[in-house]
Amino acid sequence: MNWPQLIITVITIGSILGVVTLALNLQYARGGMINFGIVAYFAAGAYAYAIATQPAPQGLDQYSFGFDWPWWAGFVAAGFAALVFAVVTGWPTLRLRGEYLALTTFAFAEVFHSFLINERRIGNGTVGLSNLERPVSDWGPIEEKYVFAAAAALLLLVTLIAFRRLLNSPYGRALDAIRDDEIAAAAVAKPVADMRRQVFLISAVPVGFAGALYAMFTTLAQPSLFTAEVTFVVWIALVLGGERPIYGVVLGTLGLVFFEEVVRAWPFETVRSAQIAASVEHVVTGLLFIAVLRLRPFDRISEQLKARA
Amino acid sequence: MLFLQFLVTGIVTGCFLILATIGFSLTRRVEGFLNIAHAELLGVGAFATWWFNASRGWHIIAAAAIAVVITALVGLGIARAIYDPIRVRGPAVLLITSVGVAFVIGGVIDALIGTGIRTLDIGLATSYEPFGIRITNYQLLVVALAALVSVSLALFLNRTRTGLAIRAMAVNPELAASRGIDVRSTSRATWLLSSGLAGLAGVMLAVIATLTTDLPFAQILVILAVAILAGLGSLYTVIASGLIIGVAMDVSVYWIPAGYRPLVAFAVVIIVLLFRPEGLAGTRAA
Amino acid sequence: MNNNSSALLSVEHVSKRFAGLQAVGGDDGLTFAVDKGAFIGLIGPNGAGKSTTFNLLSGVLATDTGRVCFDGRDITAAQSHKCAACGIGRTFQTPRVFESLSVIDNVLVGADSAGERLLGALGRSWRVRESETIEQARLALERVGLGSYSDDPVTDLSGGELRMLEVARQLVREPKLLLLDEPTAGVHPGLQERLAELLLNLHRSGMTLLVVEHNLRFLLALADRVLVMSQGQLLAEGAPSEIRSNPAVISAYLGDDHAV
Amino acid sequence: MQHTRIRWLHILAAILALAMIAAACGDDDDEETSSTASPAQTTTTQTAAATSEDPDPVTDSDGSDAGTADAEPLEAGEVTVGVLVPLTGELGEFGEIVADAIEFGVGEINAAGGTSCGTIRTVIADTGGDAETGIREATNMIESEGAVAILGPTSGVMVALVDLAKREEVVIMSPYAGTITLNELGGDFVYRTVSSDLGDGAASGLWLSSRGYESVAFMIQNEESTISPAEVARTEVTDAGIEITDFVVYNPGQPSYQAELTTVLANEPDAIFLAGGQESGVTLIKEAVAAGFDGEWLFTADLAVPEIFDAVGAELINDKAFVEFADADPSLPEFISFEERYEAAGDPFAPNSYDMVTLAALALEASGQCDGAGINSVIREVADSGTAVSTFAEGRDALAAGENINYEGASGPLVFDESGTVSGAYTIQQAQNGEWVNVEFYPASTFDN
Repeated sequence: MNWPQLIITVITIGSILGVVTLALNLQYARGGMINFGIVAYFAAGAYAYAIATQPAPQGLDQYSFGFDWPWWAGFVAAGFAALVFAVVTGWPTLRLRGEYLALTTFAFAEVFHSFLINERRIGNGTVGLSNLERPVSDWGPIEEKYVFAAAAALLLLVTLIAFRRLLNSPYGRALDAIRDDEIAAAAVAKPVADMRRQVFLISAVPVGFAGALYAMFTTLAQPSLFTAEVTFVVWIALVLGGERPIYGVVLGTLGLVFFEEVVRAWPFETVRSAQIAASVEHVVTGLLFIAVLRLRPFDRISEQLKARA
Repeated sequence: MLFLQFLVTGIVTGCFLILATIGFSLTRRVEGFLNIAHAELLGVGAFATWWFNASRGWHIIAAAAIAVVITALVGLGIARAIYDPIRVRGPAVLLITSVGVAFVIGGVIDALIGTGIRTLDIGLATSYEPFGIRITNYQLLVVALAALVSVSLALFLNRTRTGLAIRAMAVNPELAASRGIDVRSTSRATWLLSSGLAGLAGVMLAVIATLTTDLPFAQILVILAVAILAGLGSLYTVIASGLIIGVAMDVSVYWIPAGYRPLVAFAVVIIVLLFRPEGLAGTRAA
Repeated sequence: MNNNSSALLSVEHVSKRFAGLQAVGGDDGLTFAVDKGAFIGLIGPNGAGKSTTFNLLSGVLATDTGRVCFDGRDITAAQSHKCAACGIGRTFQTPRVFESLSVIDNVLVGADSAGERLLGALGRSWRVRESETIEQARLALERVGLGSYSDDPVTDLSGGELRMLEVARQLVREPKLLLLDEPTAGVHPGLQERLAELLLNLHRSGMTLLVVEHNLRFLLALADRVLVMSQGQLLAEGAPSEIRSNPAVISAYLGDDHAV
Repeated sequence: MQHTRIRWLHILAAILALAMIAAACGDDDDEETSSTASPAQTTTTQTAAATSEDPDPVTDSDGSDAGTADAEPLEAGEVTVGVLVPLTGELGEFGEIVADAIEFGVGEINAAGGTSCGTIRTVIADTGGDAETGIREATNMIESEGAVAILGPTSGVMVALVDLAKREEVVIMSPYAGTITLNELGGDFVYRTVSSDLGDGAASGLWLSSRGYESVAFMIQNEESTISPAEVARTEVTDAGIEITDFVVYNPGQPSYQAELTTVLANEPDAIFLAGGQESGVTLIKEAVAAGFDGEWLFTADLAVPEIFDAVGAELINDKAFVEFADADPSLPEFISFEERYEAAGDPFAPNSYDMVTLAALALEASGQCDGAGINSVIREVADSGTAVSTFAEGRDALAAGENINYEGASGPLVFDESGTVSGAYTIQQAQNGEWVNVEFYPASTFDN
């Protein structure tokens, strides 16, 4: 097993997904909002990046818009697109609570996904937009994969710092108050609806950035990359890590991606073994979820960390 | 006329959705969480039917009956072994666990069945055209089963001791327990019932569709749509929302490309939820 | 605005129905006024509509008809947090606290900090005044007798202490009008004494108080005016001594109650 | 707040430490493997050196020496090739056919003594048809297993891998990814031994136009690999003056397709062009026939398997159904010979898969460089210049004799165009007595405009 490569992949993918998990954590553990359509904001970021940096359509392309902007403009556009999508979906849904909010956001994500598949003028339909621009191709002696891992880790770090700072401030305290008891929070002049909306919107922005990074990493924006499965994975990471502690969330995500990679790192040399492995992988992954959710190892680690600090 | 044909097709689709969702909704009401693995239970029912019918050569009715029983027992076993011990951890953990369970069932089915398509050893559907509207015997069977299941479930829940206990559990588990309802046996009845219903939906899936190991889980999105639309309401709202989504999806094909069917299903969900945030059941708390 | 200059709060023809049942306001709605600096008791039998009235005044519920003016502004349609921002503070019949926060943090939520705005929170400037705010919060806790619990989790407090905590959470915001919903229920006698003293102090310092209370001995000793509600309507109004002897009140309320 | 800061620093330190460990290990790894077939930057310089020293590597009969020198990394003198196919999911059966044919090809190559880079070792992974899994598995194959080529991805995955292939200088090849997106992206490190969907669609269009239908309905699964050929066929059919009654794009995975069929059947077309997978295809056919449709059918490659007769019921489609797919010319001597050696030669894309791995091995041999860049530099020449060969052993011997070679594959002559695509031949088969029988063959030349 090639450990350095494995760690690089875990850092890259784990950090990108970690940003999404952090945003989900902010919405859920602090804002009290269950968002089951988080993948749509991720997809919005990736597609915005793709459309912004893509050259104008030509030849066999079916998409209608390509602005050929530089990568950084695409990156900014991704955050903006996720924000806009959050405004559009948040405006009608945020007055809903709990499960109903969860299911409406899920429905929005499905609508968006179906739209991307069928409206071929946006992103070429099922085949998606490919060969997307990567920031710089020549990093001198540093291999590009390290640059990506570092960029992903940096995005995670910046998101973590920003969210931490926000949550350790009176703003975070007020959020906790709103989540605990909306009526009592309103009785001390906390603008409940406004603050919930703010949390919903600001947490969407890093998800958009993560989407852009993911698009750069895979050089692809394709509907099949952004299915409800991504939402499930991120939620699993969140629950694995324990909902409340912010490091647990990151740990849970990295742990999940690590597991996926370890399972995949095993080389199979015959068709039969690869076939068996494919079904066994599902079974093992499922059993592991069940076991981890029952035993909560990540939760305990982060509790211990907390107790020691 | 074409429109009527779409409408009838939509009703059949809706009836299948009712069969597929009714057990899911029951679990959700009584056990309080979304059991994503329900879709894979459809697979257990479907492939059990296929195995007994196509591989062992049993008559379809015998195969279907045993498949329903097997699925009910598998569902109960999973609930006892996996869901019960973590019930106290809340619906989110249960939901994610059920995704894990879905992976396990899916993986096992994959390993046992393999890729490729499977069909039952039954004849081709026979078409009837009353009033110029085409409908097949299998479609009629789906409608009849949906009606039968709905009526008998309604009678069961309203008239029998166990049924009333299930309803009491759904409304208020603590109260139910304090009033002397045997929670454990009621929960067992619920799991047997909801899983058995998944098995029955699986049988119908095997009858009308072409089976692949991916097909059962592909139904989870529509099942969710129907369940969301129904909200936490009674049996009747599940019936209503199954029909609404079925008809909306199929009739939409009259105007917009068929590729948009899932979009239509979820658009209906969004619109209804915006006006009735608690779903069709819609008793809003003050 | 036709409110007279000394009235801080004026309630005019307000009514509220729940599922067709009249909760507050009879044929003509509920009408009363609270003068600036007054200490008013609001009493009445269970189901008289006292708590509903509080919910209407603090914006938790929307009125069906009528008008509410506070401090020269029409707040009839204002949402709960707007009412609070105007200067109406309140406690709840069953205490509502923020369970995941510590005792002191519960009080701190009551204070308006610059760090509660999104951009403010990301900056550092809010930290400057934070220690001052914390000091105020400690003071408020001292005043309600919870000074020694400030760093405990709120779940360690008793029901009566939670009521006191709610009061402290409002004190730190220095509301112009404080609505207290049964402040002595479940509060042990020692704390009750302390509460009485506190209310008198607040009254003396010029805060306007409107208190719903079932413990009439406690309330009638403190309030300078009493409103009596029954079946959503105002039954009587007057000084505590008048109320004690009002036959209508006695029959509607005191008659079937073993208080006084 | 003091506490949180300290905790915060801990985490920061931990992440930095992790990153440093990773970077350190990475460096070690580079040192270890840089002298090897790893596609890392060091190897690139070697490549450059090699090309400048040997302007014509194909004629370099000394290749074997260079190869053994290069092949130190893999202990037993092996060179690794990744096989990245769907083994689960809708295309699982095709993935299996491809993987089996590659295995057969590798067996032949290794039995002939392997390449000068060593014997070929395959690592196989399942993509399930999913692009993200594809990218991660491919990265693993390249970085951890040192794969020099990745064979067998489906259209969606192939498109996702284009950038990775060029960046890591690893050749990716597919025997069945027809997507027209690759018509623009392919050509450098990206090749396929099947023609593009343009040809596929053209063949379908040609067949539909030649049958004398007055009206045809299109039912297309909502996937790139089915929509793009269908669009081409639509143009072809429209140009022939045939009425297209419906063009339905449907989602697979449904229990029933009655809604999609409603207007199609109401318009009573002479034929239905069904470009869909097996699951949706079988259900659709049954539902249409049950509803009284008795016109003709044209299916696409997914249904070109014998299982269809069992699943649908042979009597429903006998004589009425046709299937169109990219296929080898059965009269080619290379195909006949392949058929004699490999029992499953008739499976769809089996010859293309065999050709793919044989070509990759020949290119390895010819370039004398045991890496993806080497394959990329010579693969076009190997396919089309000099002595005609049809197996690895023949090719290797010709190369050893200093000749240029022209690999004539079991699936056809294999000449890569600018986009790394071959022009291919297509077969139309008819359902007769429960099996598929050839009725028409469109050689590659049919589509050369």
